[in-house]
Amino acid sequence: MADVTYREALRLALDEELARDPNVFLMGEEIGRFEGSYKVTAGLWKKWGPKRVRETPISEEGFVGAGVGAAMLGLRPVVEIMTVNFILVAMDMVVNHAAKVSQMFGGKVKVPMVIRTPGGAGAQLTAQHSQSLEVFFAHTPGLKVVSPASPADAYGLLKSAIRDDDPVLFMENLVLYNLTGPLDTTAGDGAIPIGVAKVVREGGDITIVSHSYTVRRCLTVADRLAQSGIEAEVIDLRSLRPLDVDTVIESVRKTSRCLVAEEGWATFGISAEIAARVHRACFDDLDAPVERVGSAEVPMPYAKSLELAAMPLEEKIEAAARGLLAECGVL
Amino acid sequence: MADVTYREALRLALDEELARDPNVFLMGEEIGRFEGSYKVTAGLWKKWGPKRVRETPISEEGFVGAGVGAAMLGLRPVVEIMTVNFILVAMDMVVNHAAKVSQMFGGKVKVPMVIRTPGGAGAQLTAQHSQSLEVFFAHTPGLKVVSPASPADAYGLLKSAIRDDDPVLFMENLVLYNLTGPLDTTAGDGAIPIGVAKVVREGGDITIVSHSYTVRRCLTVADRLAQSGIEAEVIDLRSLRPLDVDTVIESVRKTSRCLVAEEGWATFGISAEIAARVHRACFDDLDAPVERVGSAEVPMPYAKSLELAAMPLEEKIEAAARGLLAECGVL
Amino acid sequence: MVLIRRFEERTEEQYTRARIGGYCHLAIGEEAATVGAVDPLGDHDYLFASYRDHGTALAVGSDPGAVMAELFGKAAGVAGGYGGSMHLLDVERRFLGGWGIVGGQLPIAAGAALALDYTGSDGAVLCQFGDGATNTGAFHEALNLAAVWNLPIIFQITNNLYGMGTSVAMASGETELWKRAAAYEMHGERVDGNDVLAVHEATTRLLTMARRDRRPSLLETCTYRWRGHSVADAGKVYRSADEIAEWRTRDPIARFEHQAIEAGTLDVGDVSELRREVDATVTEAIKFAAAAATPTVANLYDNVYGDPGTAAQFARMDTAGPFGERRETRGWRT
Amino acid sequence: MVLIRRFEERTEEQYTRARIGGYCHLAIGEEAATVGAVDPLGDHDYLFASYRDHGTALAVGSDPGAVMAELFGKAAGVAGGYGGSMHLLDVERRFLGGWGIVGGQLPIAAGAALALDYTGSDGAVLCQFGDGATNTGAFHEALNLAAVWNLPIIFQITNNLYGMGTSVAMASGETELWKRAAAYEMHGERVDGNDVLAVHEATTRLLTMARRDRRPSLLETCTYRWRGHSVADAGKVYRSADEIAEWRTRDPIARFEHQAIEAGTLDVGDVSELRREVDATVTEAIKFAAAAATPTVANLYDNVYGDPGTAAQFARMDTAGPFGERRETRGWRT
Ligand SMILES: Cc1ncc(C[n+]2csc(CCOP(=O)(O)OP(=O)(O)O)c2C)c(N)n1
Ligand SMILES: Cc1ncc(C[n+]2csc(CCOP(=O)(O)OP(=O)(O)O)c2C)c(N)n1
Ligand SMILES: [Mg+2]
Ligand SMILES: [Mg+2]
Repeated sequence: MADVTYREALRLALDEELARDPNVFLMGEEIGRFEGSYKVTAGLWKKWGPKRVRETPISEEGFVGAGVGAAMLGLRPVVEIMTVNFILVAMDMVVNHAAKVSQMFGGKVKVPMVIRTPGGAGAQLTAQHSQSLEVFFAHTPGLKVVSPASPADAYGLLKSAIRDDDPVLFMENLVLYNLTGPLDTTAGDGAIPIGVAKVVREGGDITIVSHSYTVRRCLTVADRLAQSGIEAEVIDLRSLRPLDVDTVIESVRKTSRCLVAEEGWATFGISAEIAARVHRACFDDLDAPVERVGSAEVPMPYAKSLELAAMPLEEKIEAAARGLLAECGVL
Repeated sequence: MADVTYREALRLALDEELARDPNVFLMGEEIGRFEGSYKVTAGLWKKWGPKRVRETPISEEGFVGAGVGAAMLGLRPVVEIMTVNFILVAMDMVVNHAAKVSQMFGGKVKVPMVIRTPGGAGAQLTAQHSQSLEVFFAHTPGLKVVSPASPADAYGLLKSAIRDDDPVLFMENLVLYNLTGPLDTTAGDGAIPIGVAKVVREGGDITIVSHSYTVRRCLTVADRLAQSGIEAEVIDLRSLRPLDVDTVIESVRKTSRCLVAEEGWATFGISAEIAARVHRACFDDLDAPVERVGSAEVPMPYAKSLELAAMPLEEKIEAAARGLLAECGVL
Repeated sequence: MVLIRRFEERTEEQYTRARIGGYCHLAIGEEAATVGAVDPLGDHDYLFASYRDHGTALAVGSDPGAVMAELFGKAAGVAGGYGGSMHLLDVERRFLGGWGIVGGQLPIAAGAALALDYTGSDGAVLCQFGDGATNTGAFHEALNLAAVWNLPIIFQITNNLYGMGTSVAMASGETELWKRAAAYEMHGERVDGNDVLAVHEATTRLLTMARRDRRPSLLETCTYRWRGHSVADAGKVYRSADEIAEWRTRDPIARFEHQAIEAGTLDVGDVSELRREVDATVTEAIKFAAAAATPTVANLYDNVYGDPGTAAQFARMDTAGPFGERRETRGWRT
Repeated sequence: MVLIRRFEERTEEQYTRARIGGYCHLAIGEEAATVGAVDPLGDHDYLFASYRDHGTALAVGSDPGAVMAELFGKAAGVAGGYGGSMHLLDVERRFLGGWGIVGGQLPIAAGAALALDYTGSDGAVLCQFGDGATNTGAFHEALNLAAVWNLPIIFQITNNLYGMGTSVAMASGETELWKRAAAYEMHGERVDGNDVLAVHEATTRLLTMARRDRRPSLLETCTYRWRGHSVADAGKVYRSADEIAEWRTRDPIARFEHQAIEAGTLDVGDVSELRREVDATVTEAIKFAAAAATPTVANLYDNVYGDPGTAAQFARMDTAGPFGERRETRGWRT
């Protein structure tokens, strides 16, 4: 059970799926001789050659569409969009096409495609390069959306996504790539089912829900809360569509308090749906309203001071948790 | 105080703004000699000529971008996207560009642009032509989003949107165009401020919140509830970003019950944010959790029977309201 | 071609009788461009079209009854009543659909060609679209990808002079659309789209180029739509009565009949026999469609996803029911 | 050009010292293509660029101190520290920005040209972008719009042979990118982008064509970037050391010095004097940037909207504070 980086976990899953199924191939900008803009695909072009690891021009709409077409003929394209910001030029292919094919054609044809793409902020990449747009896809029937936060989940969910017969948005985060975690490749093939959240820390005082890199931040916050005698239960959603509401509800029924944190903008964001559902399902259980934390609702500014102020860092999440606990007379 | 259609109200506002400000011009597919795909711009090309009413090729990304550029130089383009479904090919221009310019360039330049576009279903237009994608824009800082439900609001909000110095998404609905309502053009110029919701029916038993065409459905539902002795307060949000939460909260504090209806998909939809905020602000006031109604979470099917079953028609909204009232022991 | 013409005429009539809903784009006048290009396709070739796809479906050999049933929104339709007029398909005949977003099918068709190349198939792809579609970014990206990847595909522009009410001259910097192939160092050519034999010849040749030489191409077939853009458009504001009349004299069907009778491959008797048969087929199709069952509401959530494991994946979202719809029983209050 | 070169070298150094963050794309080697095209712009002309925009800003005459301050993320920067390296601009000099989405600035620049046309201005637009951008849908749509609307604009491709690690040959069906103009019946031409005089001559001519004849054009300036794509890329995996060395021998600055000295418009003394001045200017700029104030966090929500009425519009959203942020006081419980 070695520790690997999130990046290595992804690469391993890609490599194994390329080996397992000849219909799997990768497609994207700079994923070949350049080894991937964030080096996720490093070595794979050399190993598998240009047919299995296809480098593309800067034509996201074109090659996401090509992914849909190839998938309709039974291949399993894994398309990399360099960062999620650029998926906006391919939005029509994702929302109007990939998501619609199966049903619009009466179930006669499928789109077994994965779109891998990292979002997130923190490296001063500014307004056009720092977004977290998961909610656009989580809102769209016909798509599935996953967002693993650990190397093991990245590995296992990527495998499931590739084997799934539907279009799966596989949302990564730039800051996750270098993070390490255990990966057990000895037990089974490690595939992790889509649609199941994970309790990554148990506790009885407050439920903290999040996904992707923000889970890590929440774990830090939980450690800090523990120093004040508060045990937080931290839930990693892992999938956003389908959304594992059950796991969240079960936890909130126990803790009576809920905080949802996300890196995107909270208004009309991921946390809105979670909050709405938790309130509904745990109406009689909640001690106080669900608390939400997201990025400041501004395009991401460049200056480091402003970027830090805009991001939902540990301090902000912790403050929100403490505020909520205080509200409930617990802290 | 004549009755006009929603379509006429829009046309009148466009005509008057074209007359008022030489920097205002219209741009879009088929808005000229074809008179608009839905005839909103009928007559304007003949009256104002091709410079003020500019017909475009099928290049949404191109001409939405051109709108941004023209606006940066001080013009006030009013861009028509034939239906909201096609805005997905221009998503990058809306979300990565229009929304970012002002802040990304340190406030040195503005984008006074309007994008008018109808959404909605009901005419068997199927998966790629029946969507309601307001939430994508309502989620995005840097954009403003309005969605009038009556001719007078269409008229007044379009004027405000055109005069606003920021990019405004002006969301219409195909079914609204033929609906009539009073329009008073004698008192002032009729501009209606962005960011203010409207109580379109007063009542003390339940608050029903919605926007665009769904408001009409909710009014019908309110009439039906009245026959059972229930007085519903119906709120037309009118703006989605900014969102007038205050008006909603004030009402729910009074009624203690809240139902949110929308034509889009509810999950991660408009109603999620409303529900989350109402629960938070009215935590001690609510008798039961906020109820939500949206379209079935499927791409819109063609067959009339399926389309009707998918849509959030009066029957569904009424059933949800009655269920909620029953839950509270009121019905 | 005769079948398409008749089918479309009766479709128009059925639409007026409100048995067909939604948008409905007829291909009357464009039969030769469709049939001439579809006919040469072989057993491994794939086909894509726009929303103006009734003719394409019939040309590829789909059952007229199942096509009409789709227009009627019936479960026996080619897409089970989910797709309607714009989204016909026939997977068995490798017709992968009518598509509704202008330009949208081009990258997808390129992807199909990529799959053929990937699997070592000797098939090719024919992708049909309109003149208006050549101004979309998707056109540019798809053609460029096909060029750099040497994909076996023919991009066929059915140039009917208008995209809705916008003429080619108003919409395209270069009005000889075939010339746009040069931007990708791709072969391009233009043929008379009302001459079914010319279209047939060109397509056959370009298919070989695609399959054998791995060279994509752009084929412009020049034709005209006799009707409006869709049945909702009279088609008369933006073009003159003279223009329409002039094009009607170039009727592709009359022309082919003339050619065939001249060549002795058909006689006048055959022609009227054919028309009778076609009439009967279309009447039969309408009868079939009218009698067929409507999809039941219980199937509303079908086919949104194709993976058999989907229901299990969504099981834990069920406080709000599968796919976010409310459960009948309100389980949240317990 | 000398200023750009020196500025970029020092920028690289400051980046390594972590005084600059984010992406940072240097224009070393491409100075002639930038300066030769920007220099002919007049008082009514507008300019757009990609994220590789430091050279463009300096070429248009922006204050090096304010540019460096932007890279340092300071309030005195040209975009107040909000934009950073990729989003420089100078409204007074009609430089409307560096843009970060490949191809994104093209339709926007076309819109600026439309505005010039609309207002009867005699100005034109110069829009710079890379070879990689020519494969985006935005390129196609922008050029076509410019063509059908006869807009006064020059689309300048700074062809440096690569988009990140992807060569033009891998990415573009037609590798002579200027030829893509033909798809819009637009004038296209290619010049040696390392010859500042040739670029200057061509741009001057095309500006006249734009302003007087209302004809847009596509100008390909062929050059090379000496550094990697950004400071994070060594730039050596996808191209050979020989290739880089070869292009270094074609240094645009050395070439111009040579030309000018030959022509007698400069002497060697002038050149070293200029270098000294430039060194001082850049050092001064760095000093200014280093000393300048950081934007205060209180300004985080500034400039998201430009309309003066915005705060009032958002007032009723305030249970969660302006723009959705939480208020310090939790007003919701009363
Ligand atoms: C991206 C997009 N924009 C606009 C539309 C609306 N629309 C449908 S058909 C059409 C005209 C298309 O013209 P053309 O490509 O020439 O095909 P034709 O209808 O003539 O067969 C338009 C603008 C659309 N479906 N998709
Ligand atoms: C739509 C989009 N896709 C991908 C990227 C990532 N990206 C940034 S620069 C670049 C290469 C651009 O190459 P080119 O246009 O030749 O400009 P150069 O960097 O050579 O100046 C890529 C792929 C992006 N910014 N936008
Ligand atoms: Mg056409
Ligand atoms: Mg380049």
